[in-house]
Amino acid sequence: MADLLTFIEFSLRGLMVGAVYALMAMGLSLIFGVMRVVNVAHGEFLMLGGYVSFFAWSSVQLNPIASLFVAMPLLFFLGMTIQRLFIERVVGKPELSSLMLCFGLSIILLQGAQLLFTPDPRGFTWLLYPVRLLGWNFPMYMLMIFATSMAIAFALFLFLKATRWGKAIRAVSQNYEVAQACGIDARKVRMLSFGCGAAMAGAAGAFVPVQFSLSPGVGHEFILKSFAVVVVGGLGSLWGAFLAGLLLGIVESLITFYFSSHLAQLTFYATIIAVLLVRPGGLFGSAEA
Amino acid sequence: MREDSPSSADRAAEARPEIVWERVDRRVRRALVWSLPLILLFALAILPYMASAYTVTLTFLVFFWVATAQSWNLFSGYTGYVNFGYVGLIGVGAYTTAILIGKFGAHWLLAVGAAGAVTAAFGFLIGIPFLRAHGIYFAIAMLGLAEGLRVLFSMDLMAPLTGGGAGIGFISGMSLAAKYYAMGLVALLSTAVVFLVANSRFGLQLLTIREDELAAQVMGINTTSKKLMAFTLCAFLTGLAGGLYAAYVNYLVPATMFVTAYYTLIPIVMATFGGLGTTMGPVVGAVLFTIISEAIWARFVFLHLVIFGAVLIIIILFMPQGIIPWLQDRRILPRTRWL
Amino acid sequence: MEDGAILTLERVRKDFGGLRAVDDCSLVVETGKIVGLIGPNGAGKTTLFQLISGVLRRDSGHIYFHGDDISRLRPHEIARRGIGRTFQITRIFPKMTVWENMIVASHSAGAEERARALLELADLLPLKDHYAAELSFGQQKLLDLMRVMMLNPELILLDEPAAGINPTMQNKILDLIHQLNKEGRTFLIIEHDMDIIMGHCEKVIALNFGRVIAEGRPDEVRENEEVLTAYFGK
Amino acid sequence: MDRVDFLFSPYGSELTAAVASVIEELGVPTAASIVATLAPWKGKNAKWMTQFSSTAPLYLMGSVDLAIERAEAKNIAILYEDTPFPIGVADGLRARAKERGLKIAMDEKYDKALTDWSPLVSKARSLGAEFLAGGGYYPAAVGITRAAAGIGYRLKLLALVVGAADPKFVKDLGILAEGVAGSDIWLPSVKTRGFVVEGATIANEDFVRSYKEEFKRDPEYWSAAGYGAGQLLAQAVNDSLKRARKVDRNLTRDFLFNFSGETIYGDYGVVKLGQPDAGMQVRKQHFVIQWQKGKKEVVWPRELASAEPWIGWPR
Repeated sequence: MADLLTFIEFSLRGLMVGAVYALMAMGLSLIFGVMRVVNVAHGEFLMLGGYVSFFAWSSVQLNPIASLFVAMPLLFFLGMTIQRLFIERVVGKPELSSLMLCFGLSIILLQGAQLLFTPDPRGFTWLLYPVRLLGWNFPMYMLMIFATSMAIAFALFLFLKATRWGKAIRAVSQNYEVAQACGIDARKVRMLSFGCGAAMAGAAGAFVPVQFSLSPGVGHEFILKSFAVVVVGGLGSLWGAFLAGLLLGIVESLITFYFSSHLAQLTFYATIIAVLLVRPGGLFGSAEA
Repeated sequence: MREDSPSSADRAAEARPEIVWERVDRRVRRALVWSLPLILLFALAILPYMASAYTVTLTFLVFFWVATAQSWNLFSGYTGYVNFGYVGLIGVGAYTTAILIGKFGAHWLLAVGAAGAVTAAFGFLIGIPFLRAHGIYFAIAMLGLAEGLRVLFSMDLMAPLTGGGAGIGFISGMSLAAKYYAMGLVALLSTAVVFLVANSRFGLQLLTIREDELAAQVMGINTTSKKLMAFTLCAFLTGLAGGLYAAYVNYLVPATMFVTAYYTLIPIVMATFGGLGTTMGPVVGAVLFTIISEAIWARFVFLHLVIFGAVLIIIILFMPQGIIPWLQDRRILPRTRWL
Repeated sequence: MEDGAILTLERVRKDFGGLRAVDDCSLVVETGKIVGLIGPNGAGKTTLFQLISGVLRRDSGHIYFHGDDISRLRPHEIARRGIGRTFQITRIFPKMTVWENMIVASHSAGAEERARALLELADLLPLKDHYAAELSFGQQKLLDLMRVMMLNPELILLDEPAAGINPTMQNKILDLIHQLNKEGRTFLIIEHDMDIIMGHCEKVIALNFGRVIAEGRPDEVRENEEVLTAYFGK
Repeated sequence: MDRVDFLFSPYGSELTAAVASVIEELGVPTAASIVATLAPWKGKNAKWMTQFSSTAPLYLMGSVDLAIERAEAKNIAILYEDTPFPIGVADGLRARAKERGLKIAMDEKYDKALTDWSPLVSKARSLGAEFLAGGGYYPAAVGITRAAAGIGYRLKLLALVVGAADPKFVKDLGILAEGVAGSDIWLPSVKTRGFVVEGATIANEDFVRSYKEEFKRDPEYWSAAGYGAGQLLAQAVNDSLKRARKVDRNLTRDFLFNFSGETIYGDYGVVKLGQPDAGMQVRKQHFVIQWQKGKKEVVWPRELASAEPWIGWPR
């Protein structure tokens, strides 16, 4: 019985960490779905979101949820600008171009952050006290982050489902030619979705200095985990990324607890490899979706 | 719908301007083609006797980057499959050397040779499943592989061999000159292999994979086996280079040996800058880049990698083909696979 | 299996998710003929080509080439057995020269003479050192056709060989097809242009919803009730 | 590197390990100022490079004594990052715990890519650990402290390298940092004498004073280590000048390997030339610090302590 309780406790804990993975991976998947670009620089968007949140806290004591209203728009516009200036030029080109372009962007953002923000790790403490929930202690900030992440994820689903632009994004990602024939400005849609994707990463990043530790290189670990998430969820599938993010959060937490953190990390990478070998299109979605 | 004019073929043939290189007198060209490499080789051969240890070490590193850029090019430049896990191959080679010398007291020649063989075998075994994944999926899988290797090499499971997270140190027993010549030979070998491949049917078959893999298949080309051959060859050369690099580092830690942003980035930038799918491009890229970054490194240590990233973006956006094909397109150099 | 059949399909089926693209399709292509494959958009013509050339795997049924079941072979194996194909959208190797495009498609001795002869035939020899990307659209189609010939195929599948090019180039391609047919090669051609079908094919197979709805001489098929319905509705 | 007569201060374990071979090959006398790993020396027969700083195993050893003698902890959970320096720290903890008969409840390393420490900290709690020690670099110190607070873990002592000694630690964690122990190799307040140069001793307080005048802030340990290594090398050069009237590489090197004494940074003394572990630091000591009311106090060893240790975390 105690074993089962522990199992549930760590599943819940993992679920909460997984919410951040889900946010980030959804952004990655959205970008891929619309323009077939794997944004290798996605981790750096997360990192930038983290610094926005950190500086908002250290300068004016803005809490991370409030700073989302700064981080998300900022990342949204940054994403749109980067899309317009760089990514747009390689849409439809061989994937070598977009992969290497994003790799270059990632290095510049990472090294630029080293110069601007120094490599020092940063963080701040917010709502760090245990709350009893269902008989277990959870840190308050974790509950808040989880709730906020869920709200953002569902807001994105709602946006895609119910608004005109959301529908346009879905149309372009489903069939680019048909969408264009229907009078949708695919270029604007690409800009918009890259912006949204970056904003999602920024939102996930806003929690990093509270939950983890923030440094310019933090994106690397998250991008690798996000790849595992989107591969399991099916590149391009938002629901897939959402569910797979939560799932992998749980798996990571359980393996870390029962076995070792090495094995947990290895699981992420092994998952990428295993899924690609069994189903090159991911578990839930297909490469076309 | 595009329209054809019947004479477009003739027109195109007429409109072809002369290639600058071919304007040079034939005898002069031949003399240059033969003498330049010989002079260069001679200069490099006597370098350890003439130059300072700093210059020799720097040239050793140029050799390492030539070898790695060339090996990356051999697979990714020709087939278009982006190998983002390249550092994994360097790591396997480096660790093989370190383990053989550090744990079994092997001679460095044996250890480096074994690094090539082990990495080739590793590349072959990994290639069978990994090369099933296409395009972006391959790139992602390789990125996962490199990171997975980092974790695997630090796990207790492997610790008796790799020393785990604490790393493995050893004394290679090589003098600086020995390292220099050995790496020089590996760089030369890599370039020679790419040269031979580029001028062979095998090279053309690899190019068809980059151009249009499906079309290549219906043209009767077994793209899977060609990719696997190229990948194994790339792994072999990388293993040799990585093995010798280990002798230079003398101490390997998974956390610093498997740094994607460094060991994968730099060969990619160098090869892309010089020209993917060319023979001389990676050499030109590696030499230029080491000189430039050494000049910059001295002044702006932190800008070093930023510049690598920026150059990568600039190449992709404005000169996606790289220097050598760019010169070829402008009819300055002849369009031959030799270059 | 009939005598003289180079290609036989037996109840071949292919589903995409819930959509049945090819539905228990059976047909025969006789050796030495030029056979036209017609049908409205989405009838499954191109999918059929994908299945025959091994680019896609059929879900059930059999494909025989010279009596051997080839439905489990991979594309390059099928190509080497003697089935060449082109794609609807020309797929040449753009950053390789015309000459390299030709040479790389050959797997036997004498490639160079063969390439030279074929390029001569298509008036492409002066362009042999150009990148394929530098060719005009029509020239690329010619190159595509000539490149297939480097395989020395007995059966050639052409997906709309005359689409999108001017009449001069069209005639050139059709002449080439006849010339190659005289050498004993069999053609299976997807084509929308009825005039071309009527004028150049000895046999026509009409598909709709992944099934053969009519086959026979061109004029017979043209008058066929089901074919008319498929094209024009009722 | 050819025109260099001697080197000091490569920073970080891996970097040092990487340049060690070059140094040995070129024969440049070097005092590696901040390297806590043993790898560049252990069994390497080093001939040119000595370790100026102390070694990783010494970092938290004192905290084991503190936990036993003052906190009366019955067991220890060792949790550390799987990279050379933290592994060394854990080796020291493990060895001292065994030596003093402290039960090891958990002994686990984690991957450097770990982002959430709570599963591991929870595991330590479920195993009933009263003293949690280890860590890695700064993120780990913060992460472990946060994870422990997040689950409401009560400990007799929490001792972490190296982040817990960083002044940012108390800024980032505030009240949670109170009572967290760490390890420090040097503080401005330490009363070391340094060398006698030209008849006058440049002691630690002199260094601290001139540093403050120059930079308007307290020096950090790495500045002191750099300065101390500089003192040592200066003395080595003086020694060479005195003996041979020129700067001689061999004489300078011999001094580095043979000298045993004090710099402003503290004791210095290495394994003698010719032995397998030559150049490895053997004299430098570490002490346990603890955050008390926002200030870093030395709490162990007793004779150097600036305050009484606080027992129990969180406060």
